Amino acid sequence: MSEQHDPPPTIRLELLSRPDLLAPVRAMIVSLAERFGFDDIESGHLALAVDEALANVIRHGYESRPDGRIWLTIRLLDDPAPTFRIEIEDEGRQIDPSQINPRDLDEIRPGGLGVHIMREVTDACDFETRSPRGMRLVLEKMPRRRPPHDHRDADETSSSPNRT
Amino acid sequence: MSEQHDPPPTIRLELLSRPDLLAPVRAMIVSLAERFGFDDIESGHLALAVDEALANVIRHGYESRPDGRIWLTIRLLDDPAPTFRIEIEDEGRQIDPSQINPRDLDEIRPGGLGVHIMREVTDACDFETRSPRGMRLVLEKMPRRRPPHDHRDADETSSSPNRT
Amino acid sequence: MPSDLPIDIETRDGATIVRPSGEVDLARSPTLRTTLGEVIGDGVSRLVLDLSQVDYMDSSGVATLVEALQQCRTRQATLVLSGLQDRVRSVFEIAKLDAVFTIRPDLDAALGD
Amino acid sequence: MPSDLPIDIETRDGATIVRPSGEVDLARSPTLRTTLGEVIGDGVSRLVLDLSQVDYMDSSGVATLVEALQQCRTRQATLVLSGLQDRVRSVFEIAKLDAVFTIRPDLDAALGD
Ligand SMILES: Nc1ncnc2c1ncn2[C@@H]1O[C@H](COP(=O)(O)OP(=O)(O)O)[C@@H](O)[C@H]1O
Ligand SMILES: Nc1ncnc2c1ncn2[C@@H]1O[C@H](COP(=O)(O)OP(=O)(O)O)[C@@H](O)[C@H]1O
Repeated sequence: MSEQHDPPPTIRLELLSRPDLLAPVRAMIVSLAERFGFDDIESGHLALAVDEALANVIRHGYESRPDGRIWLTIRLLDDPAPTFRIEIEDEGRQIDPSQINPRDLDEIRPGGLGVHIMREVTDACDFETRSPRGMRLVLEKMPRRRPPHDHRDADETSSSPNRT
Repeated sequence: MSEQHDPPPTIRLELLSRPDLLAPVRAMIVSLAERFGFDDIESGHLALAVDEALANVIRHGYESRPDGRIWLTIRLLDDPAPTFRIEIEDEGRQIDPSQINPRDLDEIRPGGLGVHIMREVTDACDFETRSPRGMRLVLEKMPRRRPPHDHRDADETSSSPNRT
Repeated sequence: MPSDLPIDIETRDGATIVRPSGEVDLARSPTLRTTLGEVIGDGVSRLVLDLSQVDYMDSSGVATLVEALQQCRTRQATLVLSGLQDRVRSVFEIAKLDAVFTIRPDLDAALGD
Repeated sequence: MPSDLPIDIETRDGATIVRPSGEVDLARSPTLRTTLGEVIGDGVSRLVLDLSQVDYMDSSGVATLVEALQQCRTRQATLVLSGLQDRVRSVFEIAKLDAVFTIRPDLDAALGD
């Protein structure tokens, strides 16, 4: 995942692993997404994906310690289509990306929903380990309307960078 | 302005000098300030001060070029009183801090209001030059209610770090 | 920082109505979890969770409600959700839980069942 | 990125009413400036700026209005501001411009003068 050809980040954020910072980050993302042409629902979904990702870093990466550091790098890409790309990096516990999978939703139990939600509301959601510590997650989302639920099955999937 | 005794930043932001990023930054500040115990008006004033500061960096520091970098470092301090401290740094044009002064408001003309507004809605607003380039501005604000207009003349001024 | 989620509790028509306001996320769902645990532990037979004042909910909020549903089922109490705003309903749909919970458009419908 | 500030323009009771919506900041005040320049240039005699839909204004917005006021004075037109939300009014007060502009609580009061 080389960054050689990427434009400079539009906004880069460094924050502590504190749950009370999730709401301020969501507020920023929603405002940015609306200015970038996302409608209300899409902006809300992008903020939800970032919230779930940060909550997982706080709970799993840092085991709920409030002094871990998290980096968010937000880029507004234009090529080939207008796309929001958000990288989320931490220095916490690592996990093999192939082990991060949504659970079977037919089983009714609390928890295990975050990754499923993130995948459902974005166009790409890719985990990798960082060296020497921590995880990197890349989320991508394009502004466009799609019917709820079936945007993954429609024609457009072929051009989507999603690799679930 | 040594940072030796400061706690780590709660949030650090790096952004491009683009006017369309002002609204997302304001949204983040308002949400953060409300969670820190500021009322609506105080949160709005803190966001206004940051907006005016960033607008000045964009217009004066970077002469409206959209590719300059700006850093915002936000700390929630507890000592001696709960205080929001926001540092705003750039690599743009420098100006002697003693030359940054609010103009006489009796003269009715567009412009020249930003610094006056920033001073009016914060408890501290201090400019300094950075080495080798750019400016640093430190804004501080404490959550408390004060009567409008006269908070600078009241008793509390003695304990306020304002140095206008 | 105050992380409190304001929660109203009211009894009406034999039901206990719990009404949280604001954003139910990782910072605030623990408050809701504690309140629901207490109300259910008190032996309520019919619990209505009025979500009309909740503007945002993430999976930590949804997990809290799934836990409450399971506690209610164990105790043979009923749990009804009412007044979900669109963005909150959307999270239940994505989690495929919209058919698992009993969801009513508003408080009157929830009480009238 | 769209930086557009939606602006309605309407003529009523011999006045031209200009009604921007949203946040008037450095990104958006240029749009308001252009619109006001055009309306004033068209030779309006009475201009009402309905700010009821404006949730936020910074000094770039205030500067735009001061410029419009000066243009109106030069052309012997009147400019009235109406419907200011509290946080917008507060910026005028801080800038000590609340006594310089003619400010009315709502559109009816502004048209009734
Ligand atoms: N940032 C992360 N660091 C380490 N492990 C993670 C991270 N994000 C997710 N995981 C792993 O993926 C699993 C599934 O996450 P999720 O779907 O959000 O459900 P939950 O967090 O409720 O278990 C987690 O249980 C955890 O093992
Ligand atoms: N970040 C900055 N970099 C360089 N000069 C600045 C900066 N901020 C303010 N100034 C100087 O201070 C003056 C007063 O600023 P302000 O009160 O905001 O009014 P205005 O920007 O409309 O002139 C500016 O004209 C400019 O010369």
